[in-house]
Amino acid sequence: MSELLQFLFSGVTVGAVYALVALGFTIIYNASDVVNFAQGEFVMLGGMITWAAHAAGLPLPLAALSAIVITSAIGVAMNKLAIEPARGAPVVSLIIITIGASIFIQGAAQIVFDKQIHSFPAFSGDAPLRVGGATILPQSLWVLGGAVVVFVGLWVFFTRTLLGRAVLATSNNRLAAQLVGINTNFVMTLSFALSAGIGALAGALATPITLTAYNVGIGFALKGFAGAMLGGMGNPKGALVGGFLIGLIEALTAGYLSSTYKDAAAFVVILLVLFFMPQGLFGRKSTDRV
Amino acid sequence: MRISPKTATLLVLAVLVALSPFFFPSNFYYRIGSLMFVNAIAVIGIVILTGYAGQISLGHAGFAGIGAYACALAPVHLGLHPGIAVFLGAAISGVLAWMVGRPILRLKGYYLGVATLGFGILVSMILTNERDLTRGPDGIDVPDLGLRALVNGLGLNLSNGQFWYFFSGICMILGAWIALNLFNSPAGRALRALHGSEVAARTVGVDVARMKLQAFVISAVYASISGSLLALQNRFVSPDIAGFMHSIEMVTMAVLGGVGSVLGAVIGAGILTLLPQVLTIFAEYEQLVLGLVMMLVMIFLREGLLPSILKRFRGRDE
Amino acid sequence: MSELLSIEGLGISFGGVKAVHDVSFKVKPGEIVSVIGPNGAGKTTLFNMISGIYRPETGRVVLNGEDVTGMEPHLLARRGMSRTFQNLQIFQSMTVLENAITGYHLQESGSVLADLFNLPASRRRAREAEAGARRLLERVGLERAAEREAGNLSYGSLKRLEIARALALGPKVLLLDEPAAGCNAVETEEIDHLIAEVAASGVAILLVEHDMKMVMRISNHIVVLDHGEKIAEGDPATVSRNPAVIAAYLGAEAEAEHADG
Amino acid sequence: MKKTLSTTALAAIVALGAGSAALAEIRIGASISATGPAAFLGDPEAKTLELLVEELNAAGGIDGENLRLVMYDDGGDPNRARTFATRLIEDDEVVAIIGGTTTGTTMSILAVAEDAEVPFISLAGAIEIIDPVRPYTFKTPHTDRMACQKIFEDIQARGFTRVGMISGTDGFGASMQAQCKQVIGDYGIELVADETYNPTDADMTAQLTKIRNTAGIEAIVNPGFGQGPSIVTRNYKQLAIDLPFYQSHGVASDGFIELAGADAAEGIRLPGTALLVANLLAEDDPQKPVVDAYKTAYESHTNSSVGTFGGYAHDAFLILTEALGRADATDPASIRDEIEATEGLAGTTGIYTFTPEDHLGLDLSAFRMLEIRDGAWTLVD
Repeated sequence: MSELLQFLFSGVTVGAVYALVALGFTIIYNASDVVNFAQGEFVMLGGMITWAAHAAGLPLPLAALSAIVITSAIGVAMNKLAIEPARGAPVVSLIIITIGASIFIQGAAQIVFDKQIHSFPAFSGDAPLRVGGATILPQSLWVLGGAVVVFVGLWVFFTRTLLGRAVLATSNNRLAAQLVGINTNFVMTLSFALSAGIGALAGALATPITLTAYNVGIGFALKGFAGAMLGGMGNPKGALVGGFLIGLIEALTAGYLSSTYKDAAAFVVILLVLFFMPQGLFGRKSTDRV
Repeated sequence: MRISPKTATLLVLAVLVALSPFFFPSNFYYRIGSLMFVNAIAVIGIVILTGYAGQISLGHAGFAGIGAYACALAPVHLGLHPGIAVFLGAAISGVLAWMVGRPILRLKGYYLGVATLGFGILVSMILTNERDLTRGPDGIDVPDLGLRALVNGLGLNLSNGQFWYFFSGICMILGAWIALNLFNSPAGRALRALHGSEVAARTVGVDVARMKLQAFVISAVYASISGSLLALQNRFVSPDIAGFMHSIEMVTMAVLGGVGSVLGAVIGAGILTLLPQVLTIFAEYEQLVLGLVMMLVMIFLREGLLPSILKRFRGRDE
Repeated sequence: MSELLSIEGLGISFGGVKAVHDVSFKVKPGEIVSVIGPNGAGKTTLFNMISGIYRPETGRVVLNGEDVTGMEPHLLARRGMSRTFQNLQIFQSMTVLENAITGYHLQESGSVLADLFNLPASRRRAREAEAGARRLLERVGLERAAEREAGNLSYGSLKRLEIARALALGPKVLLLDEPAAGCNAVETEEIDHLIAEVAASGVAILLVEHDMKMVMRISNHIVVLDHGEKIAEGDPATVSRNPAVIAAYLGAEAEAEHADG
Repeated sequence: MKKTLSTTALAAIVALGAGSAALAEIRIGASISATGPAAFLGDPEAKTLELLVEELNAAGGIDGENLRLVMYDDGGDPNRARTFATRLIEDDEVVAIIGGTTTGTTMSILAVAEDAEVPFISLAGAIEIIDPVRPYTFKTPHTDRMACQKIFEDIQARGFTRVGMISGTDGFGASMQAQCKQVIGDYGIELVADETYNPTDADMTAQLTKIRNTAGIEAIVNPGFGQGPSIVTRNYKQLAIDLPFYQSHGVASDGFIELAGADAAEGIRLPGTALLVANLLAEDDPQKPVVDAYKTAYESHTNSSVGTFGGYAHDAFLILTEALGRADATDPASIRDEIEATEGLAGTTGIYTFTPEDHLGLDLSAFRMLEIRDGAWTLVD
């Protein structure tokens, strides 16, 4: 029993990170139909900048905050310089642009920072909490809390605020949104800032557990992408559930079946889900309009 | 007499393969040339899948991995000649593509992307983790194809690098010829039709599911053969060949050159093969510049290098 | 003569709203049947169900005595059903000629291997298809644009190209979704003649069109839809006098324009 | 069209050729995984080589000739490594190659170097590199097998017989896992749990829980490098596992203690080199001068702590430059002969003595069993 609980703790800890990355994917996808493969780099930047700022003497909360702000600015710059000029490009081109951005950010990070692995102290210490014979680190609760808060925040934003609805309207029909007076450029900028900020938050929260280095981004991007697709791209609820599901599948497979093939298990589940639900678990059904 | 675009493309490629060595400053360039051609073969497959049929794959390196490991494993375990192993690998890739493609090609856009990505990762995971068979992440030796000895027995005296340069070049021209045949054939037009409008293609009688599957299988065979040739040339292969970045590299090469064009594929493969060699002068800025190039080309030359350049020339004529 | 296409109680709803409800009618060979109705009446949805793009929730589509309800479009095409689209579905990056040739895909059930290696069988099929496609382009007056990239053509030409492509299948039933929309008077008249000519060759034609003059001129039979339901049916003269039809059209004008056609 | 192509090709060739102008100097080559999954190993190796070349040339070079290092980053991809090896030999015309951070890249370079008969000193672990012995290939790190032997020797001495392993699936971890499984029987030890993790994994508590719950388990070994072992170590503490815990030489640097946390790393043992315990070496230890010199130079130059892997590059460079100094000519064959004649050369890893039958030149004694106590490395015996 305590064994299962331990696996679940492991799963939700990792799943919460995936969920945060998946939520980042969702926001940008909603505003622009772009799947941003550089999303993982935002997580890396969140971790690396927090580390660097902390090492330079900033208190941890301030370091994390500065990481979020700087990464958001980088997100906005990426939108202005790489995504907006490529509007209307086919999906393959957009994939290559965002992967190019990802490689670029990695390249910059290894020069600005270094190629070593880094970490910083956990926010509330390292003493594990014991629950029913299993243990969980306080930092895991921070990550979990972060995922839930971001999700609730986004849900409120998208359903209760005018701006959030403007974002959704833009995703549904860009032209129509412009016609009713929504500044779609601003919506795009906002989405990239938000998404990069959430990525950086994930990095700042998770680094005491996962550690960070200039090249950890692509791993997060792939898992977060998988989580977002599993849940159904564009749906925050789907991103949350998809991210946690992948974390749990990995942990349970590692615990009960084979640690070697735990990543494989996650992808097999994705293939199966897409086979029966081509739009993911919570995705919108789309019909060909002719 | 007017030369058809097909003949023109094949001529350009033949001249490129035959004459480039005269400009090589050192034997190293045979290696670069043969890598370009081997990459171009995989990229021509992507042109068929993405350029003709409009389908995305982020996992084609998986098929390259299958082709490569077929050459490493079949001679040892099945006693097959490495040359036969190339065809075995292609057959396995083709059958696997057919099995995997049936369910996943119903998906569109990013969903197809993640499904193919998952497939590629599964293949690379198996190659990495089934140590008893594949010898794991550190890679495995590949036997000699033996063709060079045969060719040199005929009186030629090719170095290893030269042999692989010309052999890969010939294979690439063959691959280009097949892809160009397809382009103007009924099947090729059906593929391009479903790319243009899937719903219209269906109403003119194109069995969309079947045609997509055929394109997927054909492109998988291309990737597989490319992987086989790389493994045979290197006499060594590691699971990196099936990795995500290799899949991305293939797609980038295709889109960089111009995804609908076979000649574009060769140019894209050429540039992206050469680029890391040129970028070594930037040392630690290498990744930075690579990412920048990828973004700039996609933003400013949206249709890829070749179509953009051709358009500019044509624009001047009119 | 007996009917070629029979629509029996077709219905479908999207998100709980009935888009088309219980629509029935029949089309005979050589006959031109028009479906008219205000915007949002469900005409295109009806077409999409008949041509296999949507699967109807109720009712049947019977083609030449065979129940083809919900059959895949390419299989319908093989049974002689062909269509055009309201918002053009042209293969943009292909030439005009190539667009027309794709219609011949049916007659070319050769193997891909023959195509890959450019075997004589493949080349012969390609030649035949090209010759046929050129004849068709001539028939719709596009022979001189044959080598141009289809994306560069004018709207009216594209409409005609779509018809040529649909005809390349050698259809028994031809569904035309607003073939004259966006065309000028001259172009409309050309299309008009073309349709009449095709019908005269024994093809059953089902037409959705907003140009009422054209509809009245060429239709043998008219079906009127409003809010997804058939509200009237008959020859042009009868339908144009029907009070329900007049009310629907007047009412529709007062309403805001719907998106669906 | 053709014009564009040839112009592009020409431009590229010019750019490539720019680096290979002939000069009066000794040119050596390196292909290192300075980026990619093995960057954690390759980065210090690259920095070490750059640093040493600079130092050597400042001190007058070799017999008055300057040494030029042509170094490429293969990103850990064997295919790229092969290309760079070809370039180093055919285009840059180097007289010897150092490199191959990973076993995969090494095997690629090795084939090219042997074909061209250019001496090659590898920085990777696998025993296959030097067994069977190939004429032109040498290596400086201990083999994985030796690391396993050293660990199992210690476990045996402590009287344990049932051991669990948790290994990374990267080349380093997987290779060592396989080697350990081969030799474990020689020490009368039974492998009762065998789990793995991926190099990018963020949490290994599931695997560790499974291992901990294996009946009768007495010690745990973690072959791996990079962030994996640090996370395993943290998870180890989180789960309050109190079994003796062994890491591999893959994490032998101060950075590991920092990352895992001194608290969590307390009591961990691993086979390391003299480099980590420079301050504990006896004054008359033959390795002391070289270890001290390298440690001081590296740490002041890079502001980061030395590790075993940079040490491997240091030793390869040392062996090569010593051989260059002794050789009468700078043709590859005489250099190779001089490398093979290396005898009693103290490096940071151990004291190297090559023979025609042994191209590693180290024995088990070069490994020292270290234990982390109070956040610092100590010698076990």
